[in-house]
Parts: sequence; C-alpha cells; structure tokens
Amino acid sequence: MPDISLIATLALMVIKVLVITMILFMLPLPLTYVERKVAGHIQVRLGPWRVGPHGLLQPFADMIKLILKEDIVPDKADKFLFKLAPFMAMIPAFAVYAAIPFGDKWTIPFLDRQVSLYITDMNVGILYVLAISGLGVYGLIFGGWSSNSKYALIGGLRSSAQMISYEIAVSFSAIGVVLLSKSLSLVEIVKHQGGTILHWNFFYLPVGPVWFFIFLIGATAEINRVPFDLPEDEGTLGAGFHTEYSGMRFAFFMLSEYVAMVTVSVMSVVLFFGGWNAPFNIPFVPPILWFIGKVILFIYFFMWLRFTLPRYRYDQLMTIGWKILIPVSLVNLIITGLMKI
Amino acid sequence: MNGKKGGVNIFELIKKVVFTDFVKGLMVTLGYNATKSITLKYPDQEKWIPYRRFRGLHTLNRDEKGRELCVACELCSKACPTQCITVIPMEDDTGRGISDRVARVWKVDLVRCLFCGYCEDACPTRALRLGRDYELACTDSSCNLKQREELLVPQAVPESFEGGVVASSTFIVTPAGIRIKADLAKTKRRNW
Amino acid sequence: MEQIFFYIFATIAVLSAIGVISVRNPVHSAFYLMVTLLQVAAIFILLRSPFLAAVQVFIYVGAIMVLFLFAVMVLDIGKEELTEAFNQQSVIAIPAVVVMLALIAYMIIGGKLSAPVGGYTDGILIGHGTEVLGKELYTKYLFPFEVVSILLLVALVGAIVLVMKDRQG
Amino acid sequence: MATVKINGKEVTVRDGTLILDAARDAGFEIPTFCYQADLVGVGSCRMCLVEIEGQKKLQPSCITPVLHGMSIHTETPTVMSARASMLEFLLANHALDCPVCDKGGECELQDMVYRFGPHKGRHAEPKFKFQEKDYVLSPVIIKNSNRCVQCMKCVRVCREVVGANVLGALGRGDHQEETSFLRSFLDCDQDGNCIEVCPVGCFMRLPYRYKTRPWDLKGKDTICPYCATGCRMVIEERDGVVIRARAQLGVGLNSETLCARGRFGFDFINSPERLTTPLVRRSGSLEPASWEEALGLIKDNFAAAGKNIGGVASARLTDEELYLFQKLFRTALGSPNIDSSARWDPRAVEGFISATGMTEGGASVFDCMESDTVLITGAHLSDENPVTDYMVRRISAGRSMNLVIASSRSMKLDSSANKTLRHNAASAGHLLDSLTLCIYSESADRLKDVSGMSRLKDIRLEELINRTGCIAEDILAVAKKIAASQSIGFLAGTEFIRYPEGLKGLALLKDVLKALGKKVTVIPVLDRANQRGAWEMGVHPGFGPGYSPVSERGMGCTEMLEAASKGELKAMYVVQSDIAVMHPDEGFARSALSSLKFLVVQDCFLSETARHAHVVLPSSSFAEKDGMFTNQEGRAQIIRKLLPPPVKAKRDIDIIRAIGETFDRSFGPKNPVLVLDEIRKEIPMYAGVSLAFNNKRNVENKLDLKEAMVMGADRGAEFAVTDFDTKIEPEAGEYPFVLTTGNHLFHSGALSRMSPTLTGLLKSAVVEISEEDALSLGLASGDKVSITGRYYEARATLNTRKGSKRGIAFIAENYADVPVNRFFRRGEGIPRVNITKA
Repeated sequence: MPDISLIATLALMVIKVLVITMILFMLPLPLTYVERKVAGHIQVRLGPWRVGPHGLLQPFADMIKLILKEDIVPDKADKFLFKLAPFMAMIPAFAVYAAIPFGDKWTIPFLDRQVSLYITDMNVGILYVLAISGLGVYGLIFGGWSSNSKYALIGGLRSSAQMISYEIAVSFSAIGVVLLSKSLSLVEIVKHQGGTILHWNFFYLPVGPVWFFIFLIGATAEINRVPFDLPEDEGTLGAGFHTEYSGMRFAFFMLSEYVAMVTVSVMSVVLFFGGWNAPFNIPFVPPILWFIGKVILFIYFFMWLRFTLPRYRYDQLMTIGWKILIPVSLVNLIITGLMKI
Repeated sequence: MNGKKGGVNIFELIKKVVFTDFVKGLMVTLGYNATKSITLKYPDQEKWIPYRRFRGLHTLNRDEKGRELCVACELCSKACPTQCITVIPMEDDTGRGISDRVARVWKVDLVRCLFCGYCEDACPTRALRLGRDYELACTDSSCNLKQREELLVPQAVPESFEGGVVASSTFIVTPAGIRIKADLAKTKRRNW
Repeated sequence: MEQIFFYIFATIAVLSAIGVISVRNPVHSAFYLMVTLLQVAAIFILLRSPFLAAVQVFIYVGAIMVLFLFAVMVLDIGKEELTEAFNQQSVIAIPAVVVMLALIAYMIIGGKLSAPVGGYTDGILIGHGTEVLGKELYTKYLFPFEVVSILLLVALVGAIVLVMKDRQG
Repeated sequence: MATVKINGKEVTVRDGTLILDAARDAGFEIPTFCYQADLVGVGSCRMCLVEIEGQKKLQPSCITPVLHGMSIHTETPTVMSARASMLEFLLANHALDCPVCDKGGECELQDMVYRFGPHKGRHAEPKFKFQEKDYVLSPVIIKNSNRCVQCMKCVRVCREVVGANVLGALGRGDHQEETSFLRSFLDCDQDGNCIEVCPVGCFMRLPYRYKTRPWDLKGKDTICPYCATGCRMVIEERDGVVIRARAQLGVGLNSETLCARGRFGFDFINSPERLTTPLVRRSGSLEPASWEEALGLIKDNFAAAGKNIGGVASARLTDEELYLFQKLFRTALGSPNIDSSARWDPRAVEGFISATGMTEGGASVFDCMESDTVLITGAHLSDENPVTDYMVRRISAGRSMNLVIASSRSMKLDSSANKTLRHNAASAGHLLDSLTLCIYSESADRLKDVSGMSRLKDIRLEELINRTGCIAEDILAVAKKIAASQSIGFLAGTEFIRYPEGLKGLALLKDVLKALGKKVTVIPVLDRANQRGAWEMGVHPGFGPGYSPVSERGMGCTEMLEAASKGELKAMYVVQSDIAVMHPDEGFARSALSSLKFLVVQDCFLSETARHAHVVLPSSSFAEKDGMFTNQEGRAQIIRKLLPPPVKAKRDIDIIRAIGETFDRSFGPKNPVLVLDEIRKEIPMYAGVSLAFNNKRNVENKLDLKEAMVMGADRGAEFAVTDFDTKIEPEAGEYPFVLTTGNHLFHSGALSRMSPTLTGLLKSAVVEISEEDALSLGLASGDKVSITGRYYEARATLNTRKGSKRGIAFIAENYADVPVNRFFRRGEGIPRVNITKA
C-alpha cells in the first residue's frame, strides 16, 4: 500500500501547511491586541477598551477597517512593484515555517500514527530559515522604491542597508549554533539540546549567551523592531517604506512584520533555548506547550523592549552592526571552534 | 567621562557587556506594567468635571430673577483677540434683561475662539462666563457658531459646583448626537 | 515529475533572464535577476543540493542583490543614462554577443558541456550532500579553494585601499 | 500783547486771550468739559483749573484772561489733584452705566477719568438719581440726566448757535438738570446739536439708540446731501447699514453743527424701498429686468427719438455725474434739452446767476458776513438753510454789524437782526428798488452812469414802499445804514427764482452800490446740495459748462413737458429728479409725463415720476459714490463712498456712462477722478479746484481755503436779466390769502420723504399764516383747517406765526398728504386760497 501511504503523507503535509498558515494569518489579531495592551499598561494606560469587553474585539474592528479601506495606489508609483511588494514581504515570512520544528514526533491518540510536528526536516534548515527570511527585505525595498515617495524610498534604503549589516552577524551566530549542535538541521539542533536545561545552547558557557545576544540583536534589527525600527521611523519618515500603502496592502506589511517577530522568537527558542525540550522534567506537560510558552515569553520580551527603548540613531545602528557585532562574533567563533576541537 | 581619554574603565566595560542599563530600563517598564492604570473610563463610565477656572464653552448667565445679565455692551467682542464674538444690541424694556439694552444677536464662532477668557474678564455684569462644557466636537461646521439662545441655557455643571473631580457618567446616543451625562452626585477624587 | 518541475523553473529562469537585459528600469532588472537566481536555487534543490540552493538564495539573492538594489537606488541611474550607455557600446557589443552565442551553441551542439551521465553519489542520496561537498572542497579541491579565498581577500583589501585613497585625496 | 510764562515757557499772546487758549497754543494740554471756543464761557466744570503764581487759589483757565507777566502752571501736583477731585465729585452721582450708555467708548468723562481720575470711588452713599428711565424728548432726542456733568454746553449751543432757546437749567448744585420747560420740545429744531456737544451720554440720538458701539463704526467724511450750505459730516455704518451722521468740531463750514436733515436724514440710504434692480414696463406694469435688457431698450428708443429727447438731472448728483450727463446729451445724443430743476424757469435761473454774480466765482459766506451791513433776502434761512442760519447767528453775535432781514415770513433769525423788513409776497423787487431809490436820491450825481436806473426814473418812492407793504421809516433807516456802510453783503435766496420779479432790483442795487465804491458780496442761498454745481456743469438749456454760450438753446423742464404733451418730444431721461411731485403744476406734469413715448427714470426710489416710466434704473445715494459737490458759495467739496450700491444698483456715473457707451463706444472718462480731470481742463472756473483741503481743520471758522473756491468764468455776466412780472392772482373776497411755498425745516425736496426719521418728525401737513390773520379769522394754532384754492382743496393743521406779513399762507412743498403744487397752474401766477375751519 505505498500509494495510500504517499497520499496520507501528502494529505498530512497539506493539513500541516494549512494549519500553520491559518495560525500565522490569525496571529496578528491577538498580537496587535496584546501589543497595544502591553503598551497601554507599560504607559500606565488601559489600552484598547471600547470595542468588546476589555477591547477584545478591537483587532477584529481593525481588520474590518483594513479590509474595507480603499486601496490607494499613488499616481506616479511603479504600479507593478507597488502591488507586488506586500506579497514579497509576506511570502518569505510564511515560507520560513516550512523548516521550523514545533515539536518532535507525536502519536495521534487512538490512531496509532506518528506525526512530526514540523513540515519538513531539512538538513540545511538553519540556512533555509536565514536565507528565506532574508528575502523578506525585498518587499520593503520594492515597496519603498515603487511608492515614488521620498519617505518610502529612504525607508526602503534603510531597511536594505540594515539587513546587509546585520545579516552577517546573524549568520555568524547561526554558524556558532551549528558548531555547537554539529548540524544544520533544526530538528537535530533541538534534539541536541535535549536533556536538562544545561544542555541548551544558551547555557554552553561562555560562548552560548554571546551567540544568543548577537543573534537577538541582529534579528531585532532585521525585523525592524525597536530600537532598530529606522525603516519606519515615524519621527522622520512618516511611516517609512509603507507610507503610501493603505488598506489590505498595508495589512500585509503589518502581517509580515508580526510573523517575522514570531519567527525570531521561534528561532531564539529553537537555536538557544532547547526548542520543545522542557527545562525541568515535569510530567503531563506536552513538549509543544513548552515550546509555545517559551515563544510567548519572547514575544512579550520584544513588546516589552519596544516600549522601553528609544530608537537608535542611524550611525549608531551601523556602528553596532559593523564595529561591535561582527568583531565580537569573529572572536566568539574562534573561541567556539577551539572549544569544539 | 572620568577625563581619561582613550582609556578604558574596566568597570564601565563590564557594565556595558552585561547590558546593565538596558536591564535597568526594562525593569522600570516592567514595574509600570504591573501598576494600575490611571486612564479615565471616559465616556462610558467616568467623566472629568473640570475646575471652576476651566475655560470651556461660553455661557450667558441670568440674574436670580431670570433676567439676562448681558447688557450688550460689546466689550467682550472688543476684548476678543480673534474677533470671534459678534454682538448687536437692541432696546427692550420688557424686563428681558437687567437693563433696557439687551443683545439682539450674541454669537461666538468657536472655530476662531481660542478660549483665552479675555471676554470673561471684560464683561462688566458677569453675564459672560467661559463654562465647563468641553464636548464641542460636532459633525458639521454650523454648530460651531453658538447663538445667544443656546448659550443662555444653563450648562450641565452649575457655576457653584466645585470641579476637579471625576463623576460617573452615562453614554447616551440621542438623535441630536452623542451625550455624556455626568452624575454630579456621584463623584470621586483621583490621586495621581 | 522532476522533469516537469525542471522545465517550469528553467523556463521562468530564462524568461526572467531575458527580462533582466530587456527592461529599461534598473530596479525592474534587479527584480528579474532575483527571480532568475531563485529559479536557479530551485534547480539546485532538484539536483539534491539543498545546501547550494540555500547558499545561492542566502548569498546572491539575500545579500548581493540587496546591495545591487541599494547601489541602484542611491546612485539613481535613470533610463536615459542607460540608453546612452547602450548606444555607445552597441558597435562592439553586438558582434561580441554574436560571437558569444556562436561559441555557446557550438559547445552545446558539440556535446562538450554534457557531463558524464551517472547517478548521484551515495552521500548525496542519503541526504548528506553538504558533508560530501565540504569534504571534497577541503580535501581534493583545497588548493583552488584557498587560491580563490586569497583572491577574494586581495579584492577586498584592494577595494578598501581604493576607498581609503579616495577619501584622503 | 501780553507775555506770560506757562510751565516755564514764555509765550506772547494778544491781550484778553484766555489762559486755556494760550496754554493750548503753547502745546500744553488742559482738560475741559464746558469749554468750547465759540460758546460763551461759563467755567462750570472746573476741570481746567490752573495754578497762577501769586494767587492762593487755583483759577479756571477757560474764563481767566492772561495778564502780562503771569506765571502759570498747568501740571503741578495741586492741579492734578484738583482735577482728580473734580472728577470724583462728578462721579459721585454719575450713573456709571457705561456698558449701557450709547456714549460709552467716545465719552469725554471716561477718557478723563481714565487719564486723570480717581481709579477708586470713595462714595458709598446711594447716588442721587434724576430719573429711573431715560426719557424721550423728541422723536430724535433721548435724555438721561443722571449722566449729566452740568457743563451747560447743550444750553449754550441751543441758545447761542441754534437760537431755539429750548433748553435751560433747572435746580442748582448737583441737582441741576439741563432740560426744557416741562420736558417738552415743542419749539425744538430737532437738529441734535445738543447731542453733538454733550461730552457724556446725557443727550443721545434716539435713532442711534442701542444700535452699536462707536468702535464698530466705519465712517467716511462727506458732505450733507440736502441743502446747498455744504456741511461737512461723517457718516458711519455698521454691517452695511448707515447708523449715524455727525459733525466734527472745527471741521468744515459748519463745525460741530448740523440741522435735523443732515443729522437724522441719512436713513433713506437704509430704506427697504430702495430700488435694487432695473425695472422695465411690460404690459403696463414695471417688472424686474436685467441691465442688458434695460440698456437695450434705452438704446433702441433713444435712437428712435433722435434729437427729440430731453433730460432732467437732479441737483443732488455730483459735479462729475452732472458733467457727464450734459456731455451725454450735448455730444452723444445731440440734444440741447437739459435742465436741472423742475421748479424753475431757465430764464429766471439765468437772471439769478447774473444778479448774484455767480459767474464771478465763489465767495465765502464768512467774507460776506464780514461786511458792515448784511441783507438777507429772498430766503427763509432758518428753515431752508438752517446751518447758514447758525453761521449768521454766531457771526452776528460776535461782532458789531448791521443785519437786515427782508422776508414776508418771520423766522428764528429775526432775533439776531438789527432790522426786519416784512414785505408782501413776491415783492422783494419793490423793496430793493425802494432801497435803491433812497440811496440814489442821496448821491444821484455819482450814479449817473448806472444804466439800470432809467427803469426807476418815473416811479415814486412812496408808491413803491406802498407796494412792498413795509413801514416806510424802516426802509429809510435801512437805506441810510446801507449808504453809510463801506461793505455790503447779500444773502439772496431761491425766492428770487421762484418769483423772478425781484431779480432786476437785486441786480440794480448791486450795481448802484458798486458804483458808489462799496464792496458788495452776494451769496446765493440755494436749497439743493449741488444746485450751483449743476449750473456750473452746464446742466441748463441756456448755457454750457462754466456758463459758456451754447449754439442752440434747448428746452427747460416745463418746455419739455409742454412739448411732450404736444407729442413733439419723444423721450425723456430723468435722473433722481421727481418732476411729477416737484413741478409747480402737478396735474400738467403728470399728464405730460404719461404722454411721453419713452421715459427713463434713474432714481434710488420708485418715485412718482418713476411710476410713469418705461424703464427705471436703480441708482445710488450720496453715501455710495465718490464725487464733488459745489455748494452755494462756490466751494467744491468732495463726498466719499461709504457703502457699495445695494444689490444690482449702480453709481449714477456708471449708468450715465453705460448709456453713453451704447451710442459712442469711447464715451466719457471711466471714473469720477478722470471726469474731474476733464472738468478741470474743460471748465476754467474749476481749473484751480483742489480737493486737498478736505482733511484740514479750519481755525476759528475762518475757512482760509481759497483753493476750494471756483474761480470766475471767462465770460462775464452776459446773461440779461429778463423782465419778469410775477403775477398774483387778483384779490378776490373768497380767496384772501396769497399761497407761498418753500422748504420745510425738516425736509428738502422729495428725497427727505424717504427718510423715516424725518417723516416721523413731520407729524402732519401744516399751513402757516400770521397770528393776526388767525385772530381775525377766529382760528388758533393747532386747529384743523381746510385750504381752498381754485383748483384744489386740502386739509391741514394751522400754525400761526407771530410777526409774519398778513395775507400770506405758507404750505411747504414736502407734504405727501397736501401736495401744494396742485394749487398751482402754470402761467397763472401765484394762487390765492381761503382758509376756513374744518
């Protein structure tokens, strides 16, 4: 019965893809709400309150508004790229999840069939994630350029420069993780961190935390979040690369940004905090919950960061990227290599 | 900082390496995250009643016998820096006003008004006060021109009411527009 | 199955490659180039070389093309300048292109480019292509690898020197 | 000359100069309430107290003359504290209702207290009040005595300037109230000069009451549009409504005075009855139309009429408009038929111009009043030209001179006259002739050359005096005075044109006096603002601009109407003139107008004439245009535009030009300034007219402003004074009274009827006869009487006037309910009427 097995595998694959895509599509709804609530509370406010109990329906209101809003294409915009750019930002953000392991194999109750809680286990998973997430910047660049607006163009330029500058540091930290876990496959990397909490890459002292912070800083910069949100620096650029966007196209940018934030959280957990591995051996808690818990903590961390830190100046951004992160990661790479010999 | 140019303060470096400042900052915001919000639940549940000195929508007062205090002396319009007040006097000795000179037209253009209160100071009979009505937004521009008849209606917050409190309020949608009715009996002071 | 995918990818790659040189707008050119490179990466996957594919995307699409775009946007190369450049070079370029095409055609027809037909190596088949590549690169092809590395280093230093000079001057 | 030190500054002034004047001339300011240069000093307000070295007490500077060697201080602490104390006393009972008071914002008391006064009151006691509510004195004056500062200016101006003696002071101290007897304003001229001089809000205009604040008003300096005195005034508007007219102290001929017409008669401008759109007669009724349609009709019909067209322009238009009007007729339409008045015979006008020497250029009324003897004749000055009356009264009170008034009706000014001559109706000529004869008999040898004397050769003096109805001794006394005078001034009124028999007498007397080497100044006294300007612009069938000869003599207004009723005149163009009402034969005028083929009337209102019109064009009032008026003295003064004409109405000058342009594309200069330039070029009389004087102040009413005066014409008095024999209907038992007419005090022509305030002042039609006649008829003032003439009968209230000539009944030409012109028939002389109790 190889045919049935193949069909089942394919069906499972489709189901997994659909589930993950749907989750990702819906993710901005709670995330915007949570972000605004976190912002409110950090600023001693309430945040959304009026729509629904405790403002719970606010994201839906926003969604309806974005859907109904007129889709404006500026007269002098490059129409083709202008319309394409939101998708170019969104598709890579989603595509990344093809390689993300949410959990190990899981046996479906009563059916006695094992399902892997990831779409594929690529042997170059970590490279794939880095490569694909790097493509997301095209949406920003093309969106910024095609708007034919000075603010949008500067926003696009800034995001491309920022991406190039920090991609290197992020790649180095990925190399560091690969050295530590001896595999390019994300599943292997997570599995390598199994056991106790001390097996997590973060706790591979002294280089683990350094790699983590390099990754964290670089990734924050790549997803354009505070304190590195210069491409959409509202103080000087209006809204940066998406100044000219409205309605659903704008929503796609928002979506890809939130998904990117989740991706960075997920990657932090996968690369440094043991993925689905439990820090302590507590029975009855499925590994997937550990994973989700850790990711939520990271998401909160990014929001927390956003409402704590001010934005860096552009030259400070470049200085951090080129003069601090790259040298530190080079030194760290040598130390890691020496430790692993 | 310590005058040593180019020198490296080891202590400072360690602080930088372990992100002391960031952590401090993050702890501050985390602390705030846990505090109670100070947001006023306006307009659903609460409404701020301003202090007496507040300068909101103009109100024209009457004396205890119900006669208009305004004698249409036009001093308010003279004092107005934006010339948003128009007064046209007329004679009426039927006891409408405290003198036989009363306003035929008394109107203020709220778009131009900057609520400086000079008109209030200029008023010799204390007929004109800047009241405590601050909900002046509306959906068409004509309602920004407030006429005498409208302003003679006493405002919801009486002059004697000591302000600076939060009153519980109800949010009502009427055909004429949205009204936020404050219950002046149920007030509380907020400390912040 | 693989054939079908190959033809899809190849067709898109060739079409967008034509797009690269045919459109007037440099940003559109860059866009088509990006598409071409992505298709090439896809073909690498079909060839069971996911590492190469990832690196292709990572280096070429993710970094180099971004730099291209950055330069194009900063320098703001207008359409007119581009046509002007074409006009000046066309006298030499057209014969050169004809010669090039002739050579390529000759090589394809002559079968000089066709690799020895054979299966994948074992390493690749069991999914350890990366390992095989690494081993080959650092053992059999170590010398050319190091030469290329030094060449790149020289180019890097040279670029820096040029910029430094410029700045001092 | 006396030399005094004021605040250490030495000044030399004439003996008898008041300290106040000396200090003000030296540049020191002294505040006053009660002082006004022209009025008798009373020193009542005590604001002007100054310190004089060597005198223990402070002295009121407004009644203390300087003495040589005086040392005066005006700003010492004592003086300042005295001022503050005086103000505190004034404020002790002052109502302090500034927010309500109409004077608030321009009140002298406010200003003084602001500058000098105590800024805190100390009087806690209840204030004394004269009254709780303001009381209405007359339809135009309202009073609040609580605000009075007892400066007495109102009383003085009423007595000394207006001569009405209505106001007086009752009570004393702080209970002194300036008011009239029993608060009645029966004899009041309603001119509101008390309002003008009141420094506080005690006297107020009733029509202006609670309308606005002075700072809201936008004003323009202009000239009164009623009589030809040419009063300067400021009219002020708010939101497009003219609210107030006021005179300015020391500005213009009139200084602070105006009459009821000038001060309250401007409100016709705001009338809702104003024409706002052109009207065209369609199937019998006038209907609104566009300008294009109206002008199209005018073009077609005027072209069809050819030369058979006539024009009458009101003497209320500006010089520029009148000039353009005559230009329209004489060049574009090619018709010589133009006139400026429906009332007068063009020949009589020419005679008047000649007799009064208007061609010799302008002469100031102040120069005239400098003469040793001034003879006022042919004008009821107090009613027709009230402000000229004020000027005469003021000047005659100030200097020793001989003022003679010859009139058949008594007037207010009689009290200022040294001698009054009551003559019969239409016999001013006999009076002047008898004066001439008297003078001639004394120095006949020196007067052989006077050509006109031959006329009087065979006439006996006694017979002449008998015909005048005057007392012989009076005439002889006056003649003696005239003969003894070195300079003689005449104020010759419009009765000379109405009853032109006197023109010859006036011309002869003038010639005789000139031959005797005396200085003679004649001021024509006219009753339309720009009557003199109209003539000088050539709006007259007999002469062109600047009294230049015309090649073809045209028809006057009456001739035009006659031609119209015969069907010879096809079309007429009437500008702001109400012929149907003003023509001295109303029935004829109306029928003539209705027999016209095409009548265009251009007016502010739908006048009686306009009701006959085929096209009515809405024009503008004096407040809506720029231009120039030439007053009776020949003084060119400018009027200024305050408002735009209402809705679709246009300035007259634009309408006249638009009509001209339909015939000649290049017709007329485009705006008043360019027209004035052309007038200066075309009319030598006006070559030197400069309007720069308009913002200057005149000092002591000596209008040293020769540049405003028109110059003499090139062509001398070539107009012959035609022989006129004004017939009076032969005396018959049933009609004992000769009916005369003229202007009412509150009215002038047809325009003032549109002013609600002025019509409000005029309760009902009044017929005026002398008191003696009334007594003999058993009638009393206030009785309802019926007036019966041969053609018409009317009812009116009887008014008796003490001192008027017997046998004369007077009905003003301004009543709507008693159209006096219906008693007249053209060519039949002065009608007689009977008055019986109704």
